[in-house]
Parts: sequence; structure tokens; C-alpha cells
Amino acid sequence: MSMINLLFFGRLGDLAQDVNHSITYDGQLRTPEQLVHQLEVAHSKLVAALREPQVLVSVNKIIVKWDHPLCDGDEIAFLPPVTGG
Amino acid sequence: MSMINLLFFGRLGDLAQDVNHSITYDGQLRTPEQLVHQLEVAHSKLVAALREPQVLVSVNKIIVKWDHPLCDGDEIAFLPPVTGG
Amino acid sequence: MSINIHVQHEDFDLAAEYTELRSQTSKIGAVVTFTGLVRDFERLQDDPTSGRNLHRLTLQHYPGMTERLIAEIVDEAVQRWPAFGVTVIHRVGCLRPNEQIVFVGVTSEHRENAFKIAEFVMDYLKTKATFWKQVDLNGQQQWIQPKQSDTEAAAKWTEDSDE
Amino acid sequence: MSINIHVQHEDFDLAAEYTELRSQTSKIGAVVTFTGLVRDFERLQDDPTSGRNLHRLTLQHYPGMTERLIAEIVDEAVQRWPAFGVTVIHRVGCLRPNEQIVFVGVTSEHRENAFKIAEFVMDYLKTKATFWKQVDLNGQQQWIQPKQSDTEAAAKWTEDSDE
Repeated sequence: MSMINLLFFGRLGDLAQDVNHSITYDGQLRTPEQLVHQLEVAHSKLVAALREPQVLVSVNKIIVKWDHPLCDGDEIAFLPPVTGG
Repeated sequence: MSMINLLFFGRLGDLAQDVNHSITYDGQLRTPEQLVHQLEVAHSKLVAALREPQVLVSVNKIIVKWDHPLCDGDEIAFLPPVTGG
Repeated sequence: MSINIHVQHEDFDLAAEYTELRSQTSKIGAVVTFTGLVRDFERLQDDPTSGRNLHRLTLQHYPGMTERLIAEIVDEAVQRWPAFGVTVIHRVGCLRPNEQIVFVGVTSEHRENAFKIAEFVMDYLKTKATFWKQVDLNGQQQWIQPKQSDTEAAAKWTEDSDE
Repeated sequence: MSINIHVQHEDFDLAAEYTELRSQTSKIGAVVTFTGLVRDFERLQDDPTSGRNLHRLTLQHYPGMTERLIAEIVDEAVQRWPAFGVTVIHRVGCLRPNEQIVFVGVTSEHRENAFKIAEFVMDYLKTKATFWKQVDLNGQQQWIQPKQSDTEAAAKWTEDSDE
């Protein structure tokens, strides 16, 4: 069975506590946008936060667009605005 | 006998090595400009350097104009452009 | 050119970093260090005129991505302004008031370049590197929102590339 | 507000100054330090593209006047940008390559003010305080002339008071 790993940071991590961070890659799932749509049914509060315009998505630690193609084994991270220093 | 003390810094100090740095205050000597004029006869090379436009004069550690009145006991310093740090 | 980047839980020693930085070449004329400390007071995000005492701070980051982003920030800085060495240390995990949180050290021939690099790296660390700060204000957890002033500070380097 | 100014022959200890500065209040969020070192290479004044090895450096100053001028520089800086503490140490006398020559340390709530004050004080130390530098380039003594770049650096603070 193929898998995709999800990482949620900052405020998003709180909202995603009950989400399974390792999800099945079933061939239907082809972009981060489709992934968010799949989460949307069960996790409306998280999804609302993920859809905020300042949230970025990375695939394998590179920031990508929301229609970036996903592959088996990808690590997908959702990044709210950063606050280091 | 009244005296005025002279201080020369930086490059000016090298040129003023043979100048008496404690000079008699004789009443004729009323401003730094007059002081330089008095030095001019014996010390032409020093005086040429003192007259360079970037050289400043201080009286009692305060930068003054060249026509600033002098008093008995004054400490007069000649300051070439500074180069600290 | 010596570049050192560390993201770590452990505290750091300013004196050791300084000694290391200045030993790299005898052509160094300027050493600038920036150290960020945890303040004991956090202004409220919804009301910047008031604030509350900070109990502790938790810094989360994205391992692997953070180090790469900081390396890119530093590379851009030393391409803009010549330098001999740059060290960046950013702590993560749980930090208490008065603890050290971030260090940037820069050596160069002249002070202007060292100051520019330190400021540039700090401005970008605040707005580009993948760190997230959560504060504990007397028991209430709150994720810090980005500051408008930090976004503006980072933007100034793109508007005016020579500044 | 704690201001400390020293003109001295003795070397200084960055770590001790840093510890002193950051202990003053728990509201400090930023500590910026600048340390100037004696380079082993001095560009020739009449030909800036070439240079010679520096053997040693002698710093002369005007006791009493220097301390007062530095105090004025620091006062002006902390009126422009809020700070908790400023320490300035300037060495005088005979210094060799790689030795520390000047230290400026600033603490403030936010990094922007600490950086501004450190840069401002250094720019003014270079152009206003009564220090004179003499270099020994393999046996030949030469008084250093002011650098155009230093004069311009100091001028920028009067042209654009908000910068």
C-alpha cells in the first residue's frame, strides 16, 4: 500500500491533532489541493485554516503551488506564517 | 608670570616637537589666530599645517572659532581630522 | 569564507562563537554580533498598547527545511556584501524569559558590510525561515502572529537593493 | 538607562561586557555588539588598490575631551532610538594586528533600535571623537588620514534623520 506523509506546523498542528498524518495514496489523490478537499469533509475547522491565503504548502521541503503533482512517498507540510528570531 | 598651555595632536604633534608648549601670556596674545601668527616666524612648516582648513582648535576642550578670546591658564589644542575606531 | 548554521535545543556561548569567528583570518576589521533574548513581556496581538507577562516560549521548526532556508538567506547576504565568516544559531524548544534565542555573528574587513549582513539575516530569519513561536502567557497558550514591522523590515531589502 | 564609556590602554572582554549589558533588565529583546580589530594590512592612502603589511598601530587621543564627545554621541543616539544600555570602549596606545581596538554594545527591546545605535555610534566615533591613528608599515610611520567613506557614513545620519 502506498502512503503520503503530512506535516502540520504552528497553529495548524493544534487543529490537526486528530488527523491521521500518514494517508493512503490511492491514485485519486494527485495534488495538495485535492488532499485538502479530501480532508474537508471530516475536518472543517482545520480546512478553513489551511485555506487561509497566507498558509503555504511544501512538498519534500520545497514550497510549491497548490496544483503541484504529488507522488508516492511525498512529505507534504502546511506552513502558517513563520515567526522565528 | 601668566602662561597658556598648548597641545598638538596627531601629525601636528610631530611638527611641533621643538615648540615650547607652555607660552607666556603677554596681553598681546588675545586669540588662537594671533597665537598661530606668533608661531609663524619660527615654525613655518608647523604653521602651514595649522592653517590647513580641516584643522580645528579647542580652548579648554571645547571646539572654538579662531577668533575666540583667550584667557590666562587656557589649554589650547590643535586637532587635525580624527581617525578613531 | 566560513558559514556555520545551527538549529539546536542547547544554549550557545557568545564568547566561544566570537573567538571562533575572529580567528578565521587576520584581515578581519569588524565583528558584529546580534543576540536575541526572550523578553518577559509579550504585547497582545489584538491590543499592542497592553501586554502580559510571558511565562515561557516554545519554538517549533521544520527540520531540514529550516537549515536549508537559513543557508539560502546567508548565501544571498554574502553575495551582496563581502564577508569572511557568518555564524547563525537558532534555538528551538522550550525557552524561558532572559534566555538566548538566536545568534548572528559576522566578520568582514569593514564595519558597513558586517552590519548589513547581520541586519539582513535577522530580518529574513524573522520572515522566511520555518520557525513558529508559541507563547505561554500565564497558562494561556497562543501562537504568535507575524509582526507587520518584521514584514516591512524584510521588504526594505528588496525595494532598495543597495541600502 | 545605563551608559558606560571607557577610553583605556587595557584590552576588554566581550563576554564580560555582554553579560553586564544583558543583566540590566529582563525587558531586553536584542543585544548588538560591534568589535573593531586591527587588520594586518593597511591600504595606502595615495593608492587604495595596493597596500602594505601593518606592523603596529598607535592610537593617540585627547583625554577629557574624548570621553565628553563620546558621551554626547551616545546621548544623541539614545534620544533617537530607545535603548536600555550602551557601552563604548575605545583603546589607545600601541596595538598589534588582530588586537581588539573598539567595542560598542547596545541593548534594546527590539533589534532595529539596537542596530541603529551601534552603527550611529561607530560612524560618529570614526569622524567626531578625538582619536588619531598612526600606523607603522614595516618601519615607516604614517598618520592615517580620514577616509571619505567614514565621512559619508557619518553624514547619512544628518541627511535622513529617520534612516
